[in-house]
Amino acid sequence: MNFWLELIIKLVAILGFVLTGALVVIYAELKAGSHMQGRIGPYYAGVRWGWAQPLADGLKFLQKEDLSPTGADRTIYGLAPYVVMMSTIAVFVVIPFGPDMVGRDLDLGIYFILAISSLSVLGILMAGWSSANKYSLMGGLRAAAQLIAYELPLVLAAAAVVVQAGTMSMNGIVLAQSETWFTVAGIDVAMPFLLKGQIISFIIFMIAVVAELSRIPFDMPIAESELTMGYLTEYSGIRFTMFFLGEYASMIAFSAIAATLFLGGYAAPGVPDGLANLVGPGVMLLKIALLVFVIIWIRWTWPRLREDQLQRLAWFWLIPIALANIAVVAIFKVVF
Amino acid sequence: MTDLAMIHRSESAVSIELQTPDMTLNIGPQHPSTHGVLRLIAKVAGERVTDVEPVIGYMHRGYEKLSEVRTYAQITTLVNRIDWVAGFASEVPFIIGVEKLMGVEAPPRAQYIRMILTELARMASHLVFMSSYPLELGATTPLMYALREREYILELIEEVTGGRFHPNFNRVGGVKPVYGGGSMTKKWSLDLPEGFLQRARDAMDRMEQICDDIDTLVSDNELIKMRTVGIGVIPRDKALEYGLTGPNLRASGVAYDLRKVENLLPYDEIDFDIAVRQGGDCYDRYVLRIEEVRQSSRIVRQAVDQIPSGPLQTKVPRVLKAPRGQVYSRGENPKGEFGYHIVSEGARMPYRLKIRSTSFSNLSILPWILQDALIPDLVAIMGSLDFVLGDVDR
Amino acid sequence: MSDKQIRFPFRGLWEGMWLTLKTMLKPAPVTMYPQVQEEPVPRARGVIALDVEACTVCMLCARECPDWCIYIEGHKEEQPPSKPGGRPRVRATLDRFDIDYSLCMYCGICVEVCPFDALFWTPEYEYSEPKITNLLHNMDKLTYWLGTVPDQPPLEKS
Amino acid sequence: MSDTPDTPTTETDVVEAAEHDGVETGALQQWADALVEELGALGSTVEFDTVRIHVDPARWVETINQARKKLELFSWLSAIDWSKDVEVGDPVDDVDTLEERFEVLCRLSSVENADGAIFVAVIDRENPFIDSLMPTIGGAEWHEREAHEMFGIDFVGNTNLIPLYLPDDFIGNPLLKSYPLLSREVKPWPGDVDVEPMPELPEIEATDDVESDTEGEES
Repeated sequence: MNFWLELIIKLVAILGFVLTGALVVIYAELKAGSHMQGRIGPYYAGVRWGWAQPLADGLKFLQKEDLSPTGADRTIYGLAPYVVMMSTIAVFVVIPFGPDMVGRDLDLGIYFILAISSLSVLGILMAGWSSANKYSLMGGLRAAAQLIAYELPLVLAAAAVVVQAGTMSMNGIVLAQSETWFTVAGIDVAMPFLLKGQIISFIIFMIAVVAELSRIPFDMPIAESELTMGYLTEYSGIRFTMFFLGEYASMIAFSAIAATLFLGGYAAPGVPDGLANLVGPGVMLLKIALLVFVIIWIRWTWPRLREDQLQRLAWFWLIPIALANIAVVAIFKVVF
Repeated sequence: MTDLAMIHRSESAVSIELQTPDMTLNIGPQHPSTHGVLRLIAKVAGERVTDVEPVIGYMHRGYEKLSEVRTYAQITTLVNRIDWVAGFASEVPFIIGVEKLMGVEAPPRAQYIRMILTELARMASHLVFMSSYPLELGATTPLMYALREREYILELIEEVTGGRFHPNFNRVGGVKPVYGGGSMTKKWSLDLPEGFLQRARDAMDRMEQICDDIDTLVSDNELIKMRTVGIGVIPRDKALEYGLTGPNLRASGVAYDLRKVENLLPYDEIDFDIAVRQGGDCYDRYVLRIEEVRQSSRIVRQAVDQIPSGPLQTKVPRVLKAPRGQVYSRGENPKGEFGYHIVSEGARMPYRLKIRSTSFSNLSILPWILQDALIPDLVAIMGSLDFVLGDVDR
Repeated sequence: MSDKQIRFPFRGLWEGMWLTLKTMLKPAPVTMYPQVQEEPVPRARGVIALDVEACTVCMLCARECPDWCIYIEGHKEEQPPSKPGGRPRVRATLDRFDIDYSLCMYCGICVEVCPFDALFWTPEYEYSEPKITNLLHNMDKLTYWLGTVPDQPPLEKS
Repeated sequence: MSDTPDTPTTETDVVEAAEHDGVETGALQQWADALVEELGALGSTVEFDTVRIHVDPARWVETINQARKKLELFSWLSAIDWSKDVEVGDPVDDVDTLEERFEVLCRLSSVENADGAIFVAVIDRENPFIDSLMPTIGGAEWHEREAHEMFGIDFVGNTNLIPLYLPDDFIGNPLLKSYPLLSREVKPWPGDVDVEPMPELPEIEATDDVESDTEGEES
């Protein structure tokens, strides 16, 4: 296939998936959240169940005046949302939705993901600094401290999986999970890493993901009741939309990574190899939806931690446990 | 606490070294966690508040001045707007003060109706607290649960008085007995509507259920405990010095409840406990209010069962002129001691009315208690004091 | 309440999540307002209705109003004597009866003091206006509300 | 508190202050007298279950601090303006003999029982000042600031006497009796309008006329 044609197709597919996916997740959050609170949520937009509410919101944001404060550093202020958005979209390049349905199957897939996703810290710091608002600045600093602190457990938890899988390629990790682990009564049983002793890594990874996403219980950077909206305080209109979409897109992205690392990715039991490319995306989406729902569920149930408690959790608990976990996994890998 | 103190010491050492000036952070008057229009001018060193100056008065309506040009009947409509989440509870002390001046006493049925409605107002107020406090700590869902249940309480109040927030149902010598003053409307009694007592019992079931739910969702939550236990401790002597009353005082280990102390309403015929906790921190103030809702529902259940029959109002003159004298009348508002010092010069209007509003005193401890708090704790402490800006500013 | 018994670690977190999940699966207790209208209680102080026939322009309501939001003007008319040969009687007639609902505190003192059954509460509530001046209800509007005055509901037997 | 709640009273009568239950008031009076003696105060007034202890303004802080050993809860602090020049509301009955003064009031109450007293210090209206309670009772700061801006009373020793409720550039002391209530000045009283009398008929007092006429109609 023509290189450029392939590139354009993949680009459009990824962009389309990210944007529609983000809208769907926004709708899911609106609906699930309101039902958890005993409300109905969006109801009028679209004809039924308010399905068009995210679209309507998007349109509303587009029409809104794009304000920037007098003291703001305009260039950086304008650039920040796109940096965040870009780092999120770039993650999707290496996430496999089927044996061949992947933007580019890099050998260093998971490494690339962890590297590129931490770029969003830069965008958030830019936003916090350039807004010329004390709340934004404090939000930005909190975000920087938090994201850096939780980058470590995230990487370490992923490293444990990499050690077990023996590869950094995302596709390779999926394949490692669809290998036969043991055979019972003539049936080959394949297990995802979650059930192959990586439960601790999974929990650490998910905690770190929620922290990376700045969602409750780790939403101190935007802590509405403390810092009004943190680094988002001054943003409005299309730029706010970018942050907003970025947040939900990265929710999908991190859920996709977690699904790939721990839940077996696009692989499902009983699917013949020939159909893997066809069924794979559906299986993957289901797994993503499950994780996204858990993240939404937590957000509508739990309160927020405090900044110092969050740091203490990361440095005193998650990182030592993750390191010990890697050691244990490595020992098992060598021994068995 | 020791960890925090340690962090603080190291932080201040750093700031001396680097000569970083403190930042002035203006919180409010439009801020999500200041409950309206409270403004705090905070000096912050990083996340730590070194000094805070509350600015109030954005909602000052001058009720003390307005009362001087209004008759006693007209003032009743003002006083339930001071603490609007528990309007009925602030009406009662005022009207009893005027009754004391005039030497009349409400008939037993009116007193029981007052007591039931006061307790309903207390529950409504505490439900607002139970909903808004977790919100300040970041949990959004208890808000909806508690406000949903509050609707049943407000409906009960509205059913009897005609107003959800501003009942204006107390009259000198009892409660509002009839619909109007005309020959026809005079016959329309405003006694409890049919089925009210049963609906009150049903609502009490719901109250106990929501207390359990909020316990499950909030009080037992480890994150909430991490955020509130040991935070914002008010010792007993400081609480008394700053005039803290109500749940805020009782959380500091002082079993002082005007329902037991003053005999404005027939609380002595009811069996209930004063909720007291010893810690004086945010968590105790929070949990104590849930316990108070349970006690209130006990009171309502008993009052509904043993409400006597009889008239709603004693005979009082049509033109209310209180004799000369000064009376201080206070009652247990959901937030604490709510008092009125009425100075009467024998006219239809008081010469001076001093309103001792609860939240004003409760909030005056803010500069003391917020010293060296972290910004997230600032929000947690402020919310745990449970103030209403209308009550602060009057 | 924190109970004394040994608790499973983080039990509070999971119990809370279980509660929100249960709530999510239950139908939401919501009244869909514009389509479904909630019935206000009969005593609700929604809006004040005026019976022009009963009003005698005695000004009591305007004088007792704490907010001074009732404006009344009237004049006197001579009426034929009720008995032939009797003295011609004078009857006061309303020219203007306005209630400014942007000032009104909904305290109901005017209804209470009216000695001639001319003012009534009705539980109607849908009269918000985009312009504040339109909240001044004149005699026609106040008379219109008269049709919505509910009957006295039955009382609790005591 | 009334001894005879069901005694019918005529509608226009002003009810006189009912006689208090002799025993109860007596006990309260005794308690107040004991407190006066203990604190060395000037005297006491007990009416309507309310105890007022009159305090020498020079010994204001000393007395309050001494009383706080027994009555621990600082409840509130405010003032009353006794003035001949009354712009709002009704003036006092005997305006001519009224001694113009400020009364500074401070209420303390016990947290064990219902005991409580209002401490009253009379200060000069022309040059109002009194010692501040702020150094010993932190909670007095806001109350004193309020009294300062509302009455113009100077609290000597309060280091933070800036306006609490009012804007910084506000002129005047709103709770003084001589301070007009603007909302009542700018608008005429709607109740002032009388129904115009019929030109042919002799002038009669308007309101009475209306009432008596309609009552005649009813019968």
